[in-house]
Amino acid sequence: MPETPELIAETIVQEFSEFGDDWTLKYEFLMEQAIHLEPFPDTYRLDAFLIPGCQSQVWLAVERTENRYHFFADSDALITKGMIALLLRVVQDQTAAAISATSFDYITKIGFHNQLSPTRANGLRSMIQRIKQTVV
Amino acid sequence: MPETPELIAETIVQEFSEFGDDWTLKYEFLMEQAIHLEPFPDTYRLDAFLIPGCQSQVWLAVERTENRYHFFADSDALITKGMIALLLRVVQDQTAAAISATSFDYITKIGFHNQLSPTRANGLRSMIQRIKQTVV
Amino acid sequence: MASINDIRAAFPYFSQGPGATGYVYLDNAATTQKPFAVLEAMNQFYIHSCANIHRGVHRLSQSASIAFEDARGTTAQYFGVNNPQQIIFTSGATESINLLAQGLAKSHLKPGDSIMLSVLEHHANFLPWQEWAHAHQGTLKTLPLTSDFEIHWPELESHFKSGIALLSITAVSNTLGIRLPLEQIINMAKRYGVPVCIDAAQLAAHQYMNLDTLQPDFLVCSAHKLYGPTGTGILYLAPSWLNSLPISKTGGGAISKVSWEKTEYVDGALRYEAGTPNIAGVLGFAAALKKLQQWDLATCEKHEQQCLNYLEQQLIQIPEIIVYAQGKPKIGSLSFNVKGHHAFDVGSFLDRYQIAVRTGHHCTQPLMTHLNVSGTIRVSVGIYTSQDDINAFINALKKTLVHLLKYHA
Amino acid sequence: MASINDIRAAFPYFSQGPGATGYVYLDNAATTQKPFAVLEAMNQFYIHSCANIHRGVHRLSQSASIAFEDARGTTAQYFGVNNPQQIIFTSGATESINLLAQGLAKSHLKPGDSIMLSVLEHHANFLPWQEWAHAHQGTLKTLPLTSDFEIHWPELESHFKSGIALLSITAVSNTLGIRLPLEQIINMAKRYGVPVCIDAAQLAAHQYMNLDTLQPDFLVCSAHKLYGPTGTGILYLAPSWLNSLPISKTGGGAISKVSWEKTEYVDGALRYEAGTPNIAGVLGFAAALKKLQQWDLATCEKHEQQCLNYLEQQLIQIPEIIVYAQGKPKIGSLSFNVKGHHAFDVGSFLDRYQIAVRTGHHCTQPLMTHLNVSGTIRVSVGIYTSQDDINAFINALKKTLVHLLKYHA
Ligand SMILES: Cc1ncc(COP(=O)(O)O)c(C=O)c1O
Ligand SMILES: Cc1ncc(COP(=O)(O)O)c(C=O)c1O
Repeated sequence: MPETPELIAETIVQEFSEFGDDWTLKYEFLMEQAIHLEPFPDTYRLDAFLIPGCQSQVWLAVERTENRYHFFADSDALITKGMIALLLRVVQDQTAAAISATSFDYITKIGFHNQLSPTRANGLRSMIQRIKQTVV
Repeated sequence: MPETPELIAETIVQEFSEFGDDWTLKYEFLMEQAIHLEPFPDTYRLDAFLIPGCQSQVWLAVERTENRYHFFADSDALITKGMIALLLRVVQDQTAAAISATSFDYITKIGFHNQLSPTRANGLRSMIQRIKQTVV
Repeated sequence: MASINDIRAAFPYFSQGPGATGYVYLDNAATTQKPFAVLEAMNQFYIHSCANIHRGVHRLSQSASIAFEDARGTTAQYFGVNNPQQIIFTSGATESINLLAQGLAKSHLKPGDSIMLSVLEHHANFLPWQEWAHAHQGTLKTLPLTSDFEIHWPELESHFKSGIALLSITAVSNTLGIRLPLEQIINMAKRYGVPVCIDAAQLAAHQYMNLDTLQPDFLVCSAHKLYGPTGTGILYLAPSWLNSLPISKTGGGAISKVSWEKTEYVDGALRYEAGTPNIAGVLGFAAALKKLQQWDLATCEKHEQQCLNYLEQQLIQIPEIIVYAQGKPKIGSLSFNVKGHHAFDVGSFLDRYQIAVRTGHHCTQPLMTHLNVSGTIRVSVGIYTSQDDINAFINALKKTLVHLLKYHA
Repeated sequence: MASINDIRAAFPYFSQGPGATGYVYLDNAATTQKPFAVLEAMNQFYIHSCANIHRGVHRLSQSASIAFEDARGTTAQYFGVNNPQQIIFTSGATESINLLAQGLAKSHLKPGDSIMLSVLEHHANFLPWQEWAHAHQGTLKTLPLTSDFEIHWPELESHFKSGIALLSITAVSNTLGIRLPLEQIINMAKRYGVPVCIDAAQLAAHQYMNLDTLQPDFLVCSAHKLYGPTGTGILYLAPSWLNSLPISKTGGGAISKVSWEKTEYVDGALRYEAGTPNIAGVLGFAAALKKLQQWDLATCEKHEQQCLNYLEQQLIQIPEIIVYAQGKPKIGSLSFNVKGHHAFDVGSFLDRYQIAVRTGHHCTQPLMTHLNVSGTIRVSVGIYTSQDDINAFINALKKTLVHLLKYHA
């Protein structure tokens, strides 16, 4: 059983705080998150699993075991892939209730609030929306 | 035979200069011009003789005798009627050549340049245009 | 709550513009003056985050996009709309109605259908429907009004029964200032499944509206009549029309996928906002709406009402004056004429006496025909109009009459 | 003639905006920064003669109307058009094309007709025609271009012979920066009586155009890409179309007479400008055009060219870079990619390194399909772009590559 989303988010904030204001380190760390993302199953690489409204392509698929949700995701852009990896870390294998209640404020705390902008370039908002929708 | 348009225009400028900056006197004088306008023949009170683009209705008709043009005009607004009376004074019974060459700069000189604005409210521009068109 | 003086202090018109020399602006139904805050919002955008929106990865584009979507939120909130996506930014009320008419023409309206309008409509809410009717053998029906501009309810109901494809009406007449009973009209229309479009170009500047409560199908207005910039307006869509109204303007930004053969459009407001919007205009509009909320439009409304009542009281004491819709409650505007004299003459003299009013048909020629006049003189107030302004107007009018009454028309 | 420093001094971007802290704006094809003169023209209007135009008898309306028509004159002159009535003000290039497409759909275009576009088109000059084609069984043909983006003249001629109802093409690709040979295309089109619409949204900001000489049938552009305000654009009509293009937007101001049954429209530009136009926007646009003339756009063009050439020279020395349309002359924009990396990643890093570029499909998805890429990184210059800006960009790009090349995509 994973830690609660709150605890994981706190850990993430902790990890990023070590880089202070150095955005290059933050970006490098973000891209490493992407590298460590579980491989995306080829069976899900279909248009139906694409998230609309991102400049890069983002796939998101989910599998349910008992009352927990396991996500797979991928993107052709590294930064985007890193972002979605950060999102998945907190919701991975959680219950519907926990996922619905998850706050993504930590994105702002770690200094990526720009990525939450309503521009359709990055689509972080759409990703969060899709994650929440898949469990209702 | 009337005086040349230039001379008449000069007279008009002269007349208005007596009022100095007193716009109330100018407006009163303008409206008197309207009163002295030759009656508009009922036979011309037709849509075909209406000038488009004025907030008030303006009729303009012309009769040609030999090589001179005689204008009739009317309006339901006094100020407009005064303005067109001022226009007709200079072109009345002139030749086509004289009318075509007429400058209406005196309107500016007597302080009514506002009336020359491209707003469609007063249509002074349209009147001048129509006068010039009727003789070509 | 703010005093008239506080409000006037917020408008450069009174300190730096024509108002500084005593020129009185009573043409607010045509367009309003703009507060400093609106000019600042636009200048700030142009100086600090001038960028195109919604497609840029760089910070200027991102902050402009955030500001733009915040402005959508502000606008939605101002109009009592919970979902900002229902607010579509356009270039003005006229474009809003044209987009709507063209969208409805593609699916909802069928050849031969009837559209109902009132005799009060501004040409903006008349010509697009007339165009449609001409092209599709449609019929324009008239909202049944008594000679006193009250709704004839049984007649309206029988029209609804016999089938109306759309009712599109102004909330307030821009010429007479009278308000239609939208709430009751919409209620009855809903019972018969008739969609209703409200032209709020005038009302929105004078009265708070709550669209989630009022529940029209469509609503339009222009920012420039609401203390905002020119070139900006909104088209409000009820939830049931959002994403289902056919698109009538296409271009960049509204799409999710384009190929030579086929295009897919996005959902939400962006679907209808093809092309670069008037970004600065939208930000200026939101700044205006915030100001109106800060000053509390409901308080301003009462004050405007007093000005208009006082004006009407003064006018009816002058025997040569005909006030239209006399005695009826008015919002924003009042129209009158001087017996036997042309509105243009009256307006020209008033301008010389330092008063701006509008004269003419006010883009409501069907109403002029109905009233059997060629035009009127319209006085229209704004949130900064003072009783002194009305007194100045009445004085100027009296002086004007001295000139004009020497002449019979 | 003005130096780059003179020009930069005229833009608040460099003294008060992001440029003051060294942020380099290379997204000019999306929108340009605005000179002080543009903001001043708008503020002056709002403060000193804020009024609606063309229908008012009072002095504010008159001076606003004069200013508006003067702006039409300035714009006409800028585009080498003798008759200002041929310039119709719209809310932007997108609205211009939509108005045109809807107008042509009413009379000129017949079901089954063919419209020819290039593969370079921005969605704004693609979707309105695609919409029309879908609704009217029309065909979209492709301007025949070689793999090197040169016109295949014999093929074009045979298309013209077989009947094309309209050719609508961009003057300059907003993605690749390459320019189509408009003069020769229009000449050939005229021989076969094919009307031509030019999308000058990009070209107009970089090169003087003389439309009385070029003689397209239609031309569109947006003010905001020409150092002017958002929410403003033009639709140019050739003399033969003025008054004969059917009206596709109706409302106040465009009419001469309205009755419940029938409406007559005025002649000239106002015919197509229903509703309150973006008055401040138009005045700001004219201020921008005056500045461009003062600085002499022809001189600026040469300078921009040098910047772009220098940029391309630098880029092709970096092995991981693919420059599109490499070696071809470019106007305003250049697109590239980093092999194996997503444009979004490159753009995100560049932004962190203080450089604004655009990444993505640039609203040219058909071209992306043609190039077989999902997007590009586009660098686009303006009259204030300096060689230092290009150097800063190249430095930032090199640093970006250090990050990215650690990872294979
Ligand atoms: C009632 C009404 N509807 C529509 C309009 C059109 O607004 P705009 O000219 O801003 O598009 C106006 C403005 O004159 C109006 O008063
Ligand atoms: C070539 C081209 N055409 C049309 C447009 C559309 O311009 P706007 O978004 O200002 O309407 C653009 C701008 O992105 C463009 O680059």
